[in-house]
Amino acid sequence: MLTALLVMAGITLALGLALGYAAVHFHVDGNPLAEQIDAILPQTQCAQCGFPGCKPYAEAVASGAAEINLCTPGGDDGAKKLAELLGREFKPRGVQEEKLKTVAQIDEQTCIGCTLCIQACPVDAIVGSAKQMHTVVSAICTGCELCLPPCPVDCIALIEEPRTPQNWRWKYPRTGLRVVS
Amino acid sequence: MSSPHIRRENNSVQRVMAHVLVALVPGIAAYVWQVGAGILVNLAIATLVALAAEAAILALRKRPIAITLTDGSAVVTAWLIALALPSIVPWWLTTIAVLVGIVGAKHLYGGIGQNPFNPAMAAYCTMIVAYPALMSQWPAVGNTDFATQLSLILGGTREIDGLTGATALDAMRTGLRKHEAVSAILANKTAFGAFGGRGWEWIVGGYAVGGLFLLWRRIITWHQPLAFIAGLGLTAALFWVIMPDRFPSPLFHLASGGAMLGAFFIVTDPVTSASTPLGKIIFALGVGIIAWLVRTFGVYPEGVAFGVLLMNIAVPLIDRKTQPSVFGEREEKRP
Amino acid sequence: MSASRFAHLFHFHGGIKPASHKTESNGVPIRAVPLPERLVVPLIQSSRGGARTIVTVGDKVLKGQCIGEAEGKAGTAIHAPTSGTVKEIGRYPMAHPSGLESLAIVIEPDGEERWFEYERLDPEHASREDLILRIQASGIVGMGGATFPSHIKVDNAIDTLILNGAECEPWITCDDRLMRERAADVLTGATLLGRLSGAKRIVVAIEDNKPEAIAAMRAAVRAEELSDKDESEGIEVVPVPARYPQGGEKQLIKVVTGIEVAAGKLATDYGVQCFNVGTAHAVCRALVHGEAMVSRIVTVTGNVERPGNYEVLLGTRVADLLALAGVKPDTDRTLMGGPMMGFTLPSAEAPITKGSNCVIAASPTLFPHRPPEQPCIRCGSCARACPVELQPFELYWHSRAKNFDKAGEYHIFDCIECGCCAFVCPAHIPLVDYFRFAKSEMRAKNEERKAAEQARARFEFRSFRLEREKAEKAARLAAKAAETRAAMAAAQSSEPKADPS
Amino acid sequence: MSYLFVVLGAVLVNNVVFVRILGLCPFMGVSKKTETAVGMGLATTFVLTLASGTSYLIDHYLLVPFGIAYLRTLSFIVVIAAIVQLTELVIHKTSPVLQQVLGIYLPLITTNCAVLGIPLLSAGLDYGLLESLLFGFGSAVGFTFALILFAGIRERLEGADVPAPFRGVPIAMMTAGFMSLAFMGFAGLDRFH
Repeated sequence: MLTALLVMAGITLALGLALGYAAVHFHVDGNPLAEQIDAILPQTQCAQCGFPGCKPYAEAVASGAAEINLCTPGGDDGAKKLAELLGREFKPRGVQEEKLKTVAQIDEQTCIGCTLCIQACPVDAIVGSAKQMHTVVSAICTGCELCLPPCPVDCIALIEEPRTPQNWRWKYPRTGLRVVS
Repeated sequence: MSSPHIRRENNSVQRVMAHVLVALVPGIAAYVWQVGAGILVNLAIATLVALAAEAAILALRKRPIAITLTDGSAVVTAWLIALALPSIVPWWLTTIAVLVGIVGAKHLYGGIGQNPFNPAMAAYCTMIVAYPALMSQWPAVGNTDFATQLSLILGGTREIDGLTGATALDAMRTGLRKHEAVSAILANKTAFGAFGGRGWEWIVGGYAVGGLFLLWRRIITWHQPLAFIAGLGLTAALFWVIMPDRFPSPLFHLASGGAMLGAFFIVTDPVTSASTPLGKIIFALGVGIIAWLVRTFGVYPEGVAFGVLLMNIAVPLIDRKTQPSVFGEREEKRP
Repeated sequence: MSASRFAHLFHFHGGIKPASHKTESNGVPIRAVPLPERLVVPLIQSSRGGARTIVTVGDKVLKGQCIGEAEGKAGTAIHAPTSGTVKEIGRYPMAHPSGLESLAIVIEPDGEERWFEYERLDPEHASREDLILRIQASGIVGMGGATFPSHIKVDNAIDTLILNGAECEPWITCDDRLMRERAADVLTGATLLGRLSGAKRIVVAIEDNKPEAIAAMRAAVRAEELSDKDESEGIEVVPVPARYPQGGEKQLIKVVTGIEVAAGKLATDYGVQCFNVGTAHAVCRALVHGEAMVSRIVTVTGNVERPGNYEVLLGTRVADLLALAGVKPDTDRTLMGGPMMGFTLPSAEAPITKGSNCVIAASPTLFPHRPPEQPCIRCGSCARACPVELQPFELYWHSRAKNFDKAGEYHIFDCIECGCCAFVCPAHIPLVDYFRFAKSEMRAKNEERKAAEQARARFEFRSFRLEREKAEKAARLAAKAAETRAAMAAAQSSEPKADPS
Repeated sequence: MSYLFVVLGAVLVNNVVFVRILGLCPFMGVSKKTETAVGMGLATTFVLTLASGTSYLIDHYLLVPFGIAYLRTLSFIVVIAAIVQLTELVIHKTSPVLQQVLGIYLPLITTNCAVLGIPLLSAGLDYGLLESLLFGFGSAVGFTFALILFAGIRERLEGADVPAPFRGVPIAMMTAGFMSLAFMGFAGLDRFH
């Protein structure tokens, strides 16, 4: 009995010392996870998740401070990818229609040139200067809607991108069989 | 609706399956002639159970019943199961086997085209593991009349020593385990004919004829049958040449058990076999080699089914690793 | 003529042999179409860029007058198909499977058909640059259906020019008739294209099911030889076996030269280039006769009383064309292009454009509706038929499950959508539909990814800028504060000590 | 020759997953993608070989001489867990490449049942050091083999129209069952001499 105790104590002590030494000696910093999460996020910088942009949200998810299903533009698809990356359970975001891509458009008749929207835009997609009318560079606009609330005259509207043969998509074939996945 | 707006005429899954059924007829005819009409009863039971099970599942899953039921794939599976089992197994064994095949191996995976394992072989393996005794009682050729076979199928008592006979493979392996020489075994036993099992040679020949018909009609390609025969035959030949008294000849291997049924009807199943040309060859070669290994060293009497299931496991990997190069890729690879 | 250098043709994998149905429409000479009431000319008629309208409503225009200027280097010009008045510039349905509308110029003909006179170029002496510019200004694009701008294509140095007269799609016969009736013009166009791209030899490839066209082109080559032009030396007419998709660019190049053009590469990288016979004909009309592209030959066939080929002004409505050919009552849809790669026209109001080679009135008897799709049994027929040597059943499996990464691994973007796989599929799966779906989703995802990258970079830069501005501001404030403090300190120290005690 | 049979027997005939039914948690958990299956397989091979060797040494030089072989399970758990942790720390610091390949899997298998079971089995089989190592290595190769093949099937099943109640783990279990059935075909192959 005593031998057993001594042997086991010896083993555990030796291993404990080795582990303790290694933990101090081989310590590594840095968290590449946030970068991987950021790569999955859609980068609309819309802040609808409650964090001031995609990168901060990614960091919050990486540290475990945020749920993975808060990203609205990323939708269920994005949440699924995050779940896969993090090995967490996927939680659906609830019913939502797949939205067409929208861009902001400023009604140039109404705009008073207050520059409030310019300051709100997370991707600098609105150009103009004080007292001059502003305009949205639609190729850069992410449709995040952050410019809507600050506008004092409600001159900004989100419009759907027009369908052209270039961005028109073929439908999923409709057949008698059930859609999988 | 988009292009193409025209299709090859007279081309359907039904047609493919019908060809397979027709190709099985010579083998079945020889079976009836040599062994007895009991097989027909088993075929009928298997067919009915298969159709009923398939219809029930489709109804449960609210899928179109008519189009899937009439594609003939369930009937093909049912016939292959009936032909793989001894023709005097009781009706309930056939029923369970078909249910395992149709429900377990096929429909739980989503139905035709989506199952990774060959339903017929999955059913056969399950049965041989679950009911080894019943699965090794084969009707002695020329010794059982239809009435006896029918009573056995319907669950009659199996005090039937005189009625069942060892198959050629069984007789061979029993002899070999007693360290008898191959030539001595062949000379002594009544189970053997000219080169395979007595009487069974005709059935095996019937399967081969059906297989050639499928090849001619381009329902199957040469890759799998040839590779399977090569895998089984060459491995057998190698050992037979070295020690002809301890290992039976390749001809014996090819002409006995489920070799021919396997070569033309099982390893050629498009769904569960590899699909690239090279993949098909690797797949069938593997089945042939494993079949020989199991027959020679294993504890189960027949290895084709296990070979098929084992290679089924590897199919996704084989397919992935044997992708043929696409148009223009060859030029790229050239320095 | 010297012995053929093409005794040995090469072979491409797969392919199919559908019933050709050429005789319905290839027996009658090309017919003219009476002037329609109005012509709707879309501004975008090329695969690589559009045109900018340079007319306004009410303008009088002449036949062949430029009404849409080429936009950018890749754009191609648009011309008035006949003389008349510009009635409207508006959105009209286009000949596209989406049924979307696009900007088009509507012209009301005056019936005079007066040509606009361009300054003539002498193709023998004009400079190469001028000729290429004239091709662009004449609005010439590939007429086999792809509508790639010809002025870009011809501006490449090549060794072999293949004149594509294969016309492998069933039912279509416009190239067949064109070669039979206007072989000399086609040949002149081809030699011009050959000269512009520096080709040493020109191969006229025609499927062997068109013996009359082969004979006509051979006669034209002989005539050229008799006229003793040195260019005729490298021209040869080569019959190729009739097998769909023989006329696909990559397939034809393989068959004629043995070269496989790899994915992501261009034929010119291998010193080869394909031009459609219709394109060659248009080049001849433009450079030799000074006529911009205002019309094309269109096969009208299928379920009609008078199938055949028509010389159609661009902008003629498909409905007008069908009425002319006499549509039979049981027609239930209209196909544009051939039955293998064409699409169902969402509206017969759509106009004929430069790429419209064929209009087919389809009835359920001639073109039966597809039976319901059955599950794939992985039989591999599709892989055996695929001319690009893909594994369509794998592509289908992954496209159906929207597993796009896997579809990409199996080279879905190499698919040329020829339809061979769907043609042979025993389970009646609309494979090409699945591939088109997967491709357009993948393209959209790619665009999204690019946009996200851009947004990320801009957001990060903005954050950086804001930080910097904040820091600068703080620094400025600190500097200012320090300054004031220093000034105050200085003021204090410089102040004479009033009360030294 | 007998060494070869040890390895072959462990890989095919007594496959750790299909025949011994050990290590099912990683087998189910890390088999959704072939790439991760390969990584997991490599990590397991590494750990299992290491574990077999160390436990042999502990068993042979400590437990048996002191007559406390009944503490095998306990001491093996402790030793294996510690050694895996140690390796992980060292790899993390020294080799980014190995960390990329094995790093995330190592903690997962610290004491999975296969890693513990195989050394226990081999201690019961009276193997020598080399045989123990080979047995551990062979079992791990068998595990890797099973995992990769299984991942291949699961990847394909992603596109299958599996009935809703069977989607995911249930059908994976079914598949593992059929694979196990197939491996029964190898029964007896290691007994032939």
